[in-house]
Amino acid sequence: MLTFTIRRLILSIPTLLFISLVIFGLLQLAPGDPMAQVPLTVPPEVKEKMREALGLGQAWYIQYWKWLVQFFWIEPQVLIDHWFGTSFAEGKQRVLSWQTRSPVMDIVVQRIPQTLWVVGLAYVVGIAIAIPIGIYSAYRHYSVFDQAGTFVTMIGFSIPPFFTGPLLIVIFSVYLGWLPSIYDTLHVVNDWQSFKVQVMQMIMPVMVLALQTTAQISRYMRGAMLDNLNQDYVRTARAKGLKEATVVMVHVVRNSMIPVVTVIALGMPAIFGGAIITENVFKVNGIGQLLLTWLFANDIPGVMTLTFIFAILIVFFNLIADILYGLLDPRIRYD
Amino acid sequence: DGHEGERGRDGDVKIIYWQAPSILNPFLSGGTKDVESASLIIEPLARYNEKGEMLPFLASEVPTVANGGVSEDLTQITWKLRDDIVWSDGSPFTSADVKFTAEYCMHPEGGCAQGAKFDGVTSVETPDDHTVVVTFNEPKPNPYGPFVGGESPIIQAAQFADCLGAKAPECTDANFGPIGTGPFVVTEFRPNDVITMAANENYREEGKPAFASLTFKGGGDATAAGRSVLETGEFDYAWNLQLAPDVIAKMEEGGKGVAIAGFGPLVERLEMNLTNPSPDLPEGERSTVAHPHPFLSDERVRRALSMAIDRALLTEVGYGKAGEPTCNLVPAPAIYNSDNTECLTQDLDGAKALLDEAGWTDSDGDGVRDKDGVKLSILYQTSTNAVRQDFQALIKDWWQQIGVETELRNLDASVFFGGDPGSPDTFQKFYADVEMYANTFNGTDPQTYLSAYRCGNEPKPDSQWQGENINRFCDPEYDALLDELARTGDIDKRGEIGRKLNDMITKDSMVIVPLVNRARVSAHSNSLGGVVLNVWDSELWNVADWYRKGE
Amino acid sequence: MTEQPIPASPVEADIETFGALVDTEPQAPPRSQWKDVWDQFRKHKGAVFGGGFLIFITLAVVLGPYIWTLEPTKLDIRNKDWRPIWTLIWDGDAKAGLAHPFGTDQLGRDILSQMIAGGRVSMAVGWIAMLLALVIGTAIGVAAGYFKKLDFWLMRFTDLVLSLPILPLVLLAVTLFRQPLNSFFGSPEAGMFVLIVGVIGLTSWMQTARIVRGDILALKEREFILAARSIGTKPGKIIRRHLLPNVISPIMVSATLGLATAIITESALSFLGVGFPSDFPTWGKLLADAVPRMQEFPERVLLPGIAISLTVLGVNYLGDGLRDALDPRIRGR
Amino acid sequence: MLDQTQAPPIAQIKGLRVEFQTKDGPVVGVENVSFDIRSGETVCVVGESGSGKSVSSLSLMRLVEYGGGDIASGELLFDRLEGGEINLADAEQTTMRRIRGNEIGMIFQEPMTALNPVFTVGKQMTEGLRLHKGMNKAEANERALALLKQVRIPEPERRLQQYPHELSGGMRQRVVIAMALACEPRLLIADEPTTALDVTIQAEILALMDRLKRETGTAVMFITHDMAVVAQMADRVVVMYRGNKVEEGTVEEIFENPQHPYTKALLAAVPKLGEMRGKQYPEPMKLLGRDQKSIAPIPGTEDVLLTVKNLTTRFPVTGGFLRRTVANVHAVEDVSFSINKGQTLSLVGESGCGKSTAGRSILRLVEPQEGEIDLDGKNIMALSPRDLRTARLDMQMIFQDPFASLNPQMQLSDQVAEPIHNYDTLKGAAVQERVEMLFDRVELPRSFMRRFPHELSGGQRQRVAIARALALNPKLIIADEAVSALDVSVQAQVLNLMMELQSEMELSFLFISHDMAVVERVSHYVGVMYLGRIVELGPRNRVFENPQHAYTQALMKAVPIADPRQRKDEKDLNFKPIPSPIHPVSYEAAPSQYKEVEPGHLVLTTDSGY
Ligand SMILES: Nc1ncnc2c1ncn2[C@@H]1O[C@H](COP(=O)(O)OP(=O)(O)OP(=O)(O)O)[C@@H](O)[C@H]1O
Ligand SMILES: Nc1ncnc2c1ncn2[C@@H]1O[C@H](COP(=O)(O)OP(=O)(O)OP(=O)(O)O)[C@@H](O)[C@H]1O
Ligand SMILES: [Mg+2]
Ligand SMILES: [Mg+2]
Repeated sequence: MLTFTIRRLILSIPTLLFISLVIFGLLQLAPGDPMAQVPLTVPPEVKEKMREALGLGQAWYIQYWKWLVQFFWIEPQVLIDHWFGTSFAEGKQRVLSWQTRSPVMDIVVQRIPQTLWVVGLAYVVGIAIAIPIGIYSAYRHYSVFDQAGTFVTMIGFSIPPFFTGPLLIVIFSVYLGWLPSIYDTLHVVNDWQSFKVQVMQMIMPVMVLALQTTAQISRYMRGAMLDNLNQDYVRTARAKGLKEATVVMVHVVRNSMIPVVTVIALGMPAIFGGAIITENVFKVNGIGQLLLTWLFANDIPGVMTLTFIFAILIVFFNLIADILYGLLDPRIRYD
Repeated sequence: DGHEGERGRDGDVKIIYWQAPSILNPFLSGGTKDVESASLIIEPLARYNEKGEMLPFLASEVPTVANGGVSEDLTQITWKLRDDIVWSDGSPFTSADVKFTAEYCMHPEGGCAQGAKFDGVTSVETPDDHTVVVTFNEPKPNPYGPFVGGESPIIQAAQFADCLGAKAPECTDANFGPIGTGPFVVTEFRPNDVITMAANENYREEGKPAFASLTFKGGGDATAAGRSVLETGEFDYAWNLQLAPDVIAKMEEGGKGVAIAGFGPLVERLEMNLTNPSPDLPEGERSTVAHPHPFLSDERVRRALSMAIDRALLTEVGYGKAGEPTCNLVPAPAIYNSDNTECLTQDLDGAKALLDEAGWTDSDGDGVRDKDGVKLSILYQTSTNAVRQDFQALIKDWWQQIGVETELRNLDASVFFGGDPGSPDTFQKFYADVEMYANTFNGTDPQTYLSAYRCGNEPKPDSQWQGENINRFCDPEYDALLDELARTGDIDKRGEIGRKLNDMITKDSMVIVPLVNRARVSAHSNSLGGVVLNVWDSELWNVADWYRKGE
Repeated sequence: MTEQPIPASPVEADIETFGALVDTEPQAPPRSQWKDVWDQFRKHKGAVFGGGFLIFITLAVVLGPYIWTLEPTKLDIRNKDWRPIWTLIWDGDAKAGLAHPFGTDQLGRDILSQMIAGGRVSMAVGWIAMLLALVIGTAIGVAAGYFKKLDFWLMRFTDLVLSLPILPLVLLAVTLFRQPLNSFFGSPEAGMFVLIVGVIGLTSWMQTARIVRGDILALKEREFILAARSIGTKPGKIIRRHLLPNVISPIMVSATLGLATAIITESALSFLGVGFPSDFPTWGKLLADAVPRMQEFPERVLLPGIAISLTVLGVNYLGDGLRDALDPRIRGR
Repeated sequence: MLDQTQAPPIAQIKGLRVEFQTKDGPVVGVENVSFDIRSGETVCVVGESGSGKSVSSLSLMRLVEYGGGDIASGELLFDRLEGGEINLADAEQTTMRRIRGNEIGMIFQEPMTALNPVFTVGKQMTEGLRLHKGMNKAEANERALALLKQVRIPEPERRLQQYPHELSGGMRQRVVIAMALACEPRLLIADEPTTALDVTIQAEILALMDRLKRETGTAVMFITHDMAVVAQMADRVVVMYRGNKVEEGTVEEIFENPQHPYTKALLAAVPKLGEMRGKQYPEPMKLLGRDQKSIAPIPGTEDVLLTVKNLTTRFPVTGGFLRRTVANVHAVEDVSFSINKGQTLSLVGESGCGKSTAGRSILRLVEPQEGEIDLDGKNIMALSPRDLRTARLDMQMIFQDPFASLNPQMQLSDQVAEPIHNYDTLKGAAVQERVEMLFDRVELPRSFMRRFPHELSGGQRQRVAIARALALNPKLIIADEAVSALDVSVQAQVLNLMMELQSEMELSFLFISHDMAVVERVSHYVGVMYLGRIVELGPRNRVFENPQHAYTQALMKAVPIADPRQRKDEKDLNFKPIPSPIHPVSYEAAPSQYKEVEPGHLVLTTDSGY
């Protein structure tokens, strides 16, 4: 297992390099201009000058190489400096966003807390709701509960967050006035009161996002449970005189979790990638909103870096999923 | 009503911009959101007020020819600075800072977004600590480019000393937290998210600002921003609510705030492509002057298209009180506004007659007029925006009624307004017959704005498709008149020439078909006092005067 | 199991002549496979509902324009903002009436005809894009799962596509293909349709591919695949006849989720200028456009919202039913 | 009959009727069954597949309900030690939970799937103990260890930490047995516990159960269709037929004086080791209740069809960073034999000794490392994939597990027709005719052609697999445990069919099996495999009558004899654990060298590890 992991990790380096090249090429080829948001009143010559100042005049391979060096060589040094107080990266050019003219990684780091809070929590909540639903729907296959669960989750899945978001805001913020419609990213939780405020402002975005997760995961869980409920070992467990709850919750669930856990792991990168629409609707301003802003601003270094981090996570969690699969299912061996 | 009092008495004020500021240095961005958020911190020597008049801010008075501040030949302007101003860090504000600002923006490698303001500046002298002399290379009837208005504030020399030219982007701390003379200082800046500010303890006016702190949130969309001020009351001020009037009206019913509108020279217009955008032409020749447009080059067709439009209805549907139908490209300031009202009444029959007269008839009975095998079929593009799409639908309907077929297309604003020469979908390339957008100019002088339509200024392959003469208009008479305007200093005379130029491209030739003069619509909560909406400068220009109304 | 004759008592003579070793023959004559499938399908209430609804909605959007002949793009600004007819029940003064049963929008376009026209496009885009994604996803999943040599590369390719930022990708696709497609198909709508369907299909197959691959990996080890090889079945046929029918279940789930995603994505694309022209209604766009006015005119969000949800739900149930009906192991029971 | 033993019955089944609600209406699983089980007694329940054996036992545990069944009528009286007799048929599930595993233990039919794959053996074994006996973890572990020792699992400490898949089939079966025994139930239900196992392990397990019965007085309900096992184990026998009990009696009565025709038919179908003694060629069995063609020996021919020389197949065990091969599973090691046209060579041996791999290597379904395979003059090893496909026209395989080797989603006629379509040997209507002919040939009703594999019984499925193998008129059929999963009656039928085909079509078989009696019946030649090598090879009568190799002798001894008067003693059984076939890459396997003890009878002299 260890060698499998190391092997995959090493193989993922060329993979990631290739992915970075493709992403870079795509961003270069895609139409769009970092000057798009500069007002029309600014004359073209000035825009041209601004573009040059961004380094847009250079050949693509030089730009790419610069980015590679900055991302793989300088940024890690900055991290080391940050941790150990050293000064390796002193004076070296970091990956700078075109839009904010500041290091991309600093902004990303700044965004991580709220993204994790909201999107991550939503994922957790979504899973926490989905799994019991999936288990019970499968256990009572074709019962009213199962049908209702299917109904609700499918509706939840087919209604886009750009509708559910504003809908919740209109209900809970405008009519009822219970919850804030705008997320305060500066809010610091340091006591019970502020924790309550934090919960209040997280409820709506978390729920909107959790709905989607719930819909998907509960389907998978239900399917996996159905596959396992009729297995022979379940009968063996019953024959031992185990309680029905133990039979289902221990024996069946444990087996059904194997595929579901990998699906969950594969969905993890999306947490770090943020949730573009929902973040925007609730002004959570996490990574998703950042990516959207940069995409519209054609901030190539920013988009490139974010997308690439995302790619790393995808490759990494793919590996995690495979490893988890191996860990959870003792039958699978990778070496 | 709480107007007077000590500094910081009113606690926190919350502003929401649905576009989030990404930097607080307007020289590096130029985006409205960045310029306006920065205007809370750094200030120019003079600003325009809500009427478009200039007010001295850091200068003690506005230099004019009359008071001797501007030289007779219009090539030099001398600013006298106030001597009671200190930066928020306590150090004195001097002419050196002003001179440095000019150097900063004029540095060839800096990519300064406000470079145009400094056009023609040959030198900036500082005879003493409180005097700045700016010299131009030619007579400038409007010498108020540098250091005037929100786009051209003064930055502190000490803070930015190491940030000249190519190094500009590396000064993240300075760009995110410039030291200024304005009413607020940055406490935390989170790019593309939120800015928190505190009252500037060293602000020159006693008792101002009334607010001890300011939260400047960005992100979301116009609907959400409007809602947070008008319906939930979470915020005090929301910027630029580009929403349909009925939507805003509904929000106002929430009773937490009001929407305010201010008119400037922002005109939503149709640009008629005078060149042929046909995809059958080889790349590099589409939409270039080499190929005149098959039917839009006919003035009667353009006029007929304009006559078919009911501008009043458009305004009602799209902007309500926040718009006025107009036939002019330059509807403000007042002296440049031509008394041109002919287009305001819709005349479908007249339009049909005109097309008949021009020989465009429906010869094959398919409901679309044609002539010599060419159909009156128009590709009409604009950026993606709910109101614009409503406009498209209405206009398409009218044009259909006069026998013109229309295909609509809407493009993402970042592509449409982005100048990527590789993209076929930019407004400059104009691979369409008609396009719709709005434009305006900074300050109160339309000279540069009108100069856009000079011969040769059209986007073309040689110029990497850069250029402002979007419709490829070319008239030597117009160019001559422009030259005359550049030489004229007298304000009334300028107004006259300006109106003539305006008429030449609108009423006379119909290459530009103005639709609506759009107001800037913002909203503030009922408890926020002192808001004066200003379309000539940063909306937040007088934030020092804002206060919390008593209950 | 089909009914088994159970002898009332094991009569000796019976055994003697019949022999204990002779198979019991089913009494009921075997039915045709498709009749079986149909019977099973009919018993699945959800499937019948789902299928019925889909047929209804398809008929409605296909035949609708002939029955409700109002043009969806016809503006009638004097009659804007009509409420749907049922508002009259509680509000006699409401602007509503039979002329526009679902009301009109802010430009006076009839919402019923917009729903019909929008449904046509949304259903077409949804189905075709979903099928495209399914075909690609299944093909890649099967290839990766079946051919060991391709596995690594195909899965890394999947990673790659997953990590590509969609927006620039879409914009690039528009730049490159809009014009050629328009001229190839002769009309901007057709070109756009192909472009949209292509873009959605090409960017949403990855999940399917991963799931199918996983299942194929497991199936491949089953003995009947080995058996198929031993009787000389070619790989292509093994995949078609032996592997694919056995991965129908995850494919059905992907199909349901894919349809919903495709309908919604189409509306998101129109914001980017990749969508249909603004006067070309689709459910997704009707929904998105109505969101800012959802307090005053909730019906404008609800109608397309319900239409999308019910369609997705219909497909989901239909998929459930089909899967059960197609699986002979379940069908027998 | 009932008053033969003094002990009171522990369980009494009275008029049991079990119905299953299906979409096609109710199906009766058990119609009317009554019998008793006494403590210290083994009751064997025999009967054809689908006769309701498993359903009766599941009813006793009240587990049928979970499979959709319903006890329609009848009583299931069970004598609880404390609390007297209760009727399980209407007991609460909570009461049942206390009885299950605690007072009644059950060993399920499929040992391979009866264990939860994701929990360790230890965890699964201790679960019941902790629940019923209130033991803590340590105590339960201790007890589990003792149990494993009792069932003679080597290295029991380690096994507790292992997962089920890490154990061999035989070990798994023993774990299941140990689990059933954990709480010392007073009634043990064993549902075909040894069907899937090879003779040596089977013998061990039977001995163990026998010992338990004797030592603890546990009552055993033993379900099987293997009459030899019955003969070895049973005190009393219950014969079931299509949901009914048709006969009941002591084991001697049943074997020596069967009353019911079905019982007679069943007994007739049992191949008995030694029956073929003195006969040179195999011949079909005499079956009751059918018109049979004359039973004639099948001599075959002396023309060589297949020659295999020095066949070696190894599976790499990869590891390390670069996935290099660090070791090899020596599944088949230097194996040589030949098969004549119209004759059968059988391969016998322990589970895991490489029989299947040898068969698959010949078809090149797994790639052999080296060796020569010559089929009717064609060098199979040298063929390109395309030619190999063509070559497979002449050789077909019947797989070990008939259910697994049929596609669950395809109609049977399509599956049988598939090879014909693959090679386009026939076109149009001829295909359908051929398929019909094949169905007739294997005596499946034509109405089954539209069915799906799960709608058939095991024997029927196996016949479909045979029909498929015959579809192309091959010259050689490799039958990998083709009859092991079938009940005797069907098995006999299938064997006869195969032999019939052989005599008619001059088919050659490579017959892989672990059932010595069957092998004796069908083969011309026999090869005994051990750890990848053929340790003994020769004409069938020579190998059976004069086994030379030590392993062959042990194997012969382990074969249960279908005669209750010839019971084996546990003491006779003495098996060595099989050494690992995994060797490092550097390992040089010695070539196989044989000594010819009799003409054509070879015995391995190389060290085979036994
Ligand atoms: N879950 C079920 N649903 C419907 N019918 C069933 C079910 N389980 C068993 N049956 C039917 O009940 C009858 C008896 O089955 P049972 O499993 O007891 O046979 P068996 O004697 O154990 O056979 P085998 O030797 O093959 O194990 C069969 O006809 C079978 O088809
Ligand atoms: N694909 C494979 N990869 C690795 N090892 C294998 C593979 N197939 C079989 N083996 C190993 O090869 C050896 C021989 O296996 P094989 O299946 O030929 O045994 P067998 O004699 O048919 O046993 P059984 O009677 O249980 O079917 C075993 O040790 C087995 O674990
Ligand atoms: Mg059974
Ligand atoms: Mg085998």
